[in-house]
Amino acid sequence: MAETLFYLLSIGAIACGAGVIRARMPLFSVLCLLGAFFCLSGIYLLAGFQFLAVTQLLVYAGAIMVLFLFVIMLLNLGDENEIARQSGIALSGKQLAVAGTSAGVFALIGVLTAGYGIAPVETASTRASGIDELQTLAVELFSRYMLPFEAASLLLLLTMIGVIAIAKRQRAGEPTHTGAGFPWTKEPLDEESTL
Amino acid sequence: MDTSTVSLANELWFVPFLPLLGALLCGALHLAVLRRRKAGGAEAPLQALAGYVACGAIALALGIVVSSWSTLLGGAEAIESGTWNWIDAGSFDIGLSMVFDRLSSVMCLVITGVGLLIHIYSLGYMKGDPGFAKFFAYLNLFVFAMLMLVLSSNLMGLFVGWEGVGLCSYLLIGFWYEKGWPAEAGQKAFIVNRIGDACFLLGSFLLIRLFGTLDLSDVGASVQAVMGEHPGTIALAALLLFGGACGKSAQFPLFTWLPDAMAGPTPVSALIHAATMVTAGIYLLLRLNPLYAAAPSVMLVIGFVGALTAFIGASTAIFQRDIKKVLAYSTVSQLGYMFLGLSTGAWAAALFHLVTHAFFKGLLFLGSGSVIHGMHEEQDMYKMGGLRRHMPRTFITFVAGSAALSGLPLMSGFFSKDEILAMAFASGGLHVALWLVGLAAAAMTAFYTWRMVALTFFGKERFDPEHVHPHESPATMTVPLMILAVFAVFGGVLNLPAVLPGAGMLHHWLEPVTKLGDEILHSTGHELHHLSALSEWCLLGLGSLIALVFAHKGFHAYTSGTEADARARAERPDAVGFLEEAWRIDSTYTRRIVRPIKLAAFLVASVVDQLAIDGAVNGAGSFATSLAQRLRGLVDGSVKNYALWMGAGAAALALSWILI
Amino acid sequence: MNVPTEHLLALAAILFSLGVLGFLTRKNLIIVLASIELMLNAANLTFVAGSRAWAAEGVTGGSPLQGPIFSLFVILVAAAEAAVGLALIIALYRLKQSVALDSAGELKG
Amino acid sequence: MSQQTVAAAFEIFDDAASVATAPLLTIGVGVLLYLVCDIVPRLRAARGLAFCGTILVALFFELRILGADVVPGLVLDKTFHADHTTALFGCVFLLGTLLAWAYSVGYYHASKPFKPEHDALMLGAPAGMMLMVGANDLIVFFIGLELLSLPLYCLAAFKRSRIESVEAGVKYFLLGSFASAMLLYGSALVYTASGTLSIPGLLDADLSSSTAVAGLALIAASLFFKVSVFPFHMWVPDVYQGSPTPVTALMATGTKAAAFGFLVAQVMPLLPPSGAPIVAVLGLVTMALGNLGALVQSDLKRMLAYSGVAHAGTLLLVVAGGMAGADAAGALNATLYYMVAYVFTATGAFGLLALMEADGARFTKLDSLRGLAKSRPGVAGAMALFMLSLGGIPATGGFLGKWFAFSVLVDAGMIGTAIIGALLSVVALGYYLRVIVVMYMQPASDVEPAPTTQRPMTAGIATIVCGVFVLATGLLPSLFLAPLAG
Repeated sequence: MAETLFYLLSIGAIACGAGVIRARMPLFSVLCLLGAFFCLSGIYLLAGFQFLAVTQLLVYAGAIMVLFLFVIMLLNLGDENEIARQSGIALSGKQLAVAGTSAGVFALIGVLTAGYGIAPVETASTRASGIDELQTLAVELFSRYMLPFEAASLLLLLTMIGVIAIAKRQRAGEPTHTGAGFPWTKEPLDEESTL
Repeated sequence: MDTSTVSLANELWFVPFLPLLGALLCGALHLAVLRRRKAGGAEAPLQALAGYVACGAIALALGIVVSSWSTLLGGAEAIESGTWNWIDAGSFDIGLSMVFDRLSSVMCLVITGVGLLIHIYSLGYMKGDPGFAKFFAYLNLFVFAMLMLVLSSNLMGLFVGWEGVGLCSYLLIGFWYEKGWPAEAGQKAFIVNRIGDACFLLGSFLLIRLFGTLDLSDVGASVQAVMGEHPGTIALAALLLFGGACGKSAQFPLFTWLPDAMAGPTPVSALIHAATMVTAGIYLLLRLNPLYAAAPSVMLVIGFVGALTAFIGASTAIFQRDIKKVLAYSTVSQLGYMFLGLSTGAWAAALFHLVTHAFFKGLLFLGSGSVIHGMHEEQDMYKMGGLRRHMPRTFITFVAGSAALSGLPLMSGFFSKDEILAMAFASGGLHVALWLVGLAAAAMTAFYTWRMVALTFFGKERFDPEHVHPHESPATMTVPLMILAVFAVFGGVLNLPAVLPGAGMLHHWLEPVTKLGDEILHSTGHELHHLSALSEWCLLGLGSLIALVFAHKGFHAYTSGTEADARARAERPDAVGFLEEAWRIDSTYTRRIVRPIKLAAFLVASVVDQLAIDGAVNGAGSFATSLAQRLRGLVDGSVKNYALWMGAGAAALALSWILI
Repeated sequence: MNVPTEHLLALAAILFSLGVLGFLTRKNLIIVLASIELMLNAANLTFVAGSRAWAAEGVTGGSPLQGPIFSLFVILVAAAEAAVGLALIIALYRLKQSVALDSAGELKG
Repeated sequence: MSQQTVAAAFEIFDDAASVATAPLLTIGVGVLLYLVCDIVPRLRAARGLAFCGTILVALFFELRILGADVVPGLVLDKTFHADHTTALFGCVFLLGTLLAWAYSVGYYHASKPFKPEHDALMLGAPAGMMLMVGANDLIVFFIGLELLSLPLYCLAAFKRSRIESVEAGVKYFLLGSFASAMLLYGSALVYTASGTLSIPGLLDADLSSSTAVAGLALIAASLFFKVSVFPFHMWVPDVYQGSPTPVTALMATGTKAAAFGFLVAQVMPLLPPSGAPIVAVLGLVTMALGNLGALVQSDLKRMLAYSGVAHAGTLLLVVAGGMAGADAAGALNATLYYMVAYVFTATGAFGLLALMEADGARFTKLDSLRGLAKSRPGVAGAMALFMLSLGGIPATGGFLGKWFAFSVLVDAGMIGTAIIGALLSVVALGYYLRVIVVMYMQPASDVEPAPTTQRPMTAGIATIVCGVFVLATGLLPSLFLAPLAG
């Protein structure tokens, strides 16, 4: 039963993954990504990683996806003309061949791992409560991995600051330089900020 | 080193650092000059002050050198200053001290002595130049670097000086950068030198690997211990270091920069490109004589390179029109002699020639500077002639220098060159062939030297008397000429041949330094052979004969003017052209090396283009630039392309590591 | 679940190469960003597979937990990366009115 | 259970751990303090003080480790380590950040309202770098890397009204995320093969299976991206040119040093020795591409970017030497020394460009330096010094760095590689000298008036500090090497 479910979820994940990279519209691509997240979450659950599965759903589906969708809406990327301009593949035949080969090699590396010979796992499912029990995870996070854990909080703080600084709406009067080439050769210098 | 014969003297640090201090002061004065010029004030007093500071610094350094030298005369083998622990990396330490031994004392005397004369000369020569103070700052900086080079107790400190003199040479060659080409000549000199320097560095790494130290005396002392085990590594290290020497001392195939270096002011040519910097390679080989003694095959290579360079240089000088070019190629040729001498194990003979060459070539360059000065910056000998009447003091001293260079009997150059040739002859085997080459070069030397004298000072006045009024130079310039002339004439007494009374002074003086090298040569059966008195007399006679005959030929053919050249050009245009362009080695580099590389680069680049890059990029200019221009296509601004390279690169890296 | 580790790894490899392919070929920045998320998820799946295998091998101690912990950190960083990426996309859109990748191609040579 | 957890946490965070992580904690607290200063209107004047104070306190803690006889070593259950090497790296990161910040004062015009955010992001960067070089666990390294990279992506795009800057940010972000994904996948493969993520554990594990080798290759590839080695270097010129110049200074020096630190200290011993020739070839190709690329640039920032690529190639040769069997400690010391010299040289060079941009000459073309020696002899002199150091002239740090690097190669017996590498570095001098020629030997350009406006004092001090360190690394190497030898 569980095995069948795993293979079904695998097929679903691969299909969704293909959808992500084949989609014409960004919106569709992001929805496919969501599907892939769900499938993977199911696989984590099957493999005995309950907490990870929940986090995957909460953070990815709950937070990251919303962010994506928000930006798509904000920039109005559903517009038909926009899609025509921005979708598609901007590569020549040679470049496509290189891209395909590289991706193929990465897949090959994964397949190579199939031959490395860890025995089929039969005992894992016997661990009733799963491998990533919340309590053991917490102990580990707050002892052995306290440093990256704390650093991660700093990381989130800095990211927040940075994102705000970059994405904040431009103030009226703030000069914009969109021209081709090097604008400073054509335009006068930036004046002092007109905050 | 045996402590009983070494005395400690921290004042040795002052020898290089006084010129450095002078350089800093002159630099500050230059800035002051610039400021005053902007303000419109009088700058001449500041400029003059810079000149005196520079000369004073060198004079003080000379004073210390002479007093230290007197200690050596008293019987000490070497004086060493306290050690500065420069690099302390646990397993690998480098402590730097100044060592004033038999070899470096001679070098220091030449550098500070000839250097002081050239500084004084420059006071007159550079008078009125807006960069007067800057010039002296560079000149002092050069002397600092050169003294570091010869006084350092280890190879690392030597290398600091080595690069320092290169840098100063670059700055001074490009001193008159407003003209455009001096800046380029400076760059060429620097970059060709850097090729040699890369070899030098690698050679020194090999020494670290062999001996675990770069201390020069330790290296020398431990050669004997390892020469049986790693003959290949020793030979490779010696060869790489010789590559460095080739760059600095302008030997084939890296000599092409020296003639171009004549773009600098003439005192620079005299000091750097004749008397001191270019001899750094000789000094290096002398200093490491045990290493070279242990690598006989490399010694032979050195002999070939030296003889070949001597021949190419001398033959090229024959048809030059530019008086400084004649001297430049002559310098290349004379340096070749020194290397030939080293290759026979005649250490003292090479040093002897180095010293006499510093006297007479310094003199000749300064003399030519005086001529150029008097002729309103004219360097073409075809537009001179008959100058002996206009500048008698320059004329007399120039003739003295020429006599020494061409090896007329009893002049300093006669003894030093003959000793090298005699040693080559005595070594037998392949060296006899090299001896013949050297003899031919000596004949050509006599020829072109006296051609130069005849064209410059004799015959009709070929300049336009309306516009050019030749005049004798001021005393600041002629007095150094006279002093140098005395040395050029009588310098031979330093190391007379064995058949004369008072012979081999320099040879005995140098013995403590070359002892190890001689021992190794002895143990490998390559020791110096001694000539019988009869054959020595014969060789001396042969040398005099050749010098006299060819000097006469050269002088006679050109006293009447430039017709001899015109005739030669008409009869053998190809041969003359070939010689004029220094055997076309420079252009061969362009044709044989640069162009095929360009072609290969083009092919490679177009293949790369086919693989991943759209649009060819226009490539032009020199090889590197055109290749670089093509490679610019790699970075075409498209993230996709960068990502493709990354993805493919990572995949290829993973695959290759798995498969290996 | 009684699935060999190899199958988990193979699934991860396929997802990773799909992500690489999307990243290398697509023009739309949003889709490129989505491809990156796909790659990160492939890495997570590999961690899970490894962790499960080592737990089954009877390896005790923290080692089988390192995989899922790394995965948690990856999810965290993925969220931060997505935020930064989307902010940059907004900034680019402001200047170029486009989210096509080739609208960023002024600097080259 | 919760008590047990707390006990475990206290047990693991012992005295050694507190000493080792003190600089990191200082930075964390400092960032918060800085933000508080920014929010409270009364404290705004103290923002600069908060920035410098944080760096200096962290520097004090690093120096304490550097000066101590007994170093903390491996702490926090072997996930992090602190010794003299990491402490020296830490000092360099902190000083480099401080210098970059000093040059950023007065640099921003249009984006000035966001300067506090800029400073906060910059202040966090050294924490990421220190985590990277001290990491003994791939998780710690990854978080450190991201802690450094994510703020830098934002900083690169910080002049958000200029397309060049945003483009730099987008490019850096996309390729950086790609590299992160490779790092993660690589780590996952290594973990699958060996069952551990800790470096000491990996050193004991058998890493010969193809899974492990592929994973290590991907980790190496992502590090090669960070240090900008062929074929992962192409973003460098674009991003360096487009980013705000003080950010470029930080990016060019700190990121590279941190990534090399981890690569040489932790990853290099894991890499398969048979891969050494490939790495050596990559290094040589990188040197060639970097030097040739720099040769034809007319933009100084771009030229310095390519020169940075060439320097990375030289250091990659050290990695190859280490893989081929050179003494690992020697390779690490060589890397460290090279990087110390490079950080101060390149920060100074980029900083001077930032200074001149801030002065009003808003471009970094080579021609805009013409006649600089006459108009601003101090700036020209400092720039000439930095160029000579980058070119590896003795008496500067650049020379000794090269010296140590090539001696590692010879030590590994890779003499052919060393010869080619040394010859390639000859080419480099061509373009460094060109800068000096332009400044000293060409008349001032008549198009652009000589920059004259405000000169922030901080920039002057920063330049002097850089210059002093460049000379100190060249003349007094023992100062830096002595703590490492013990």
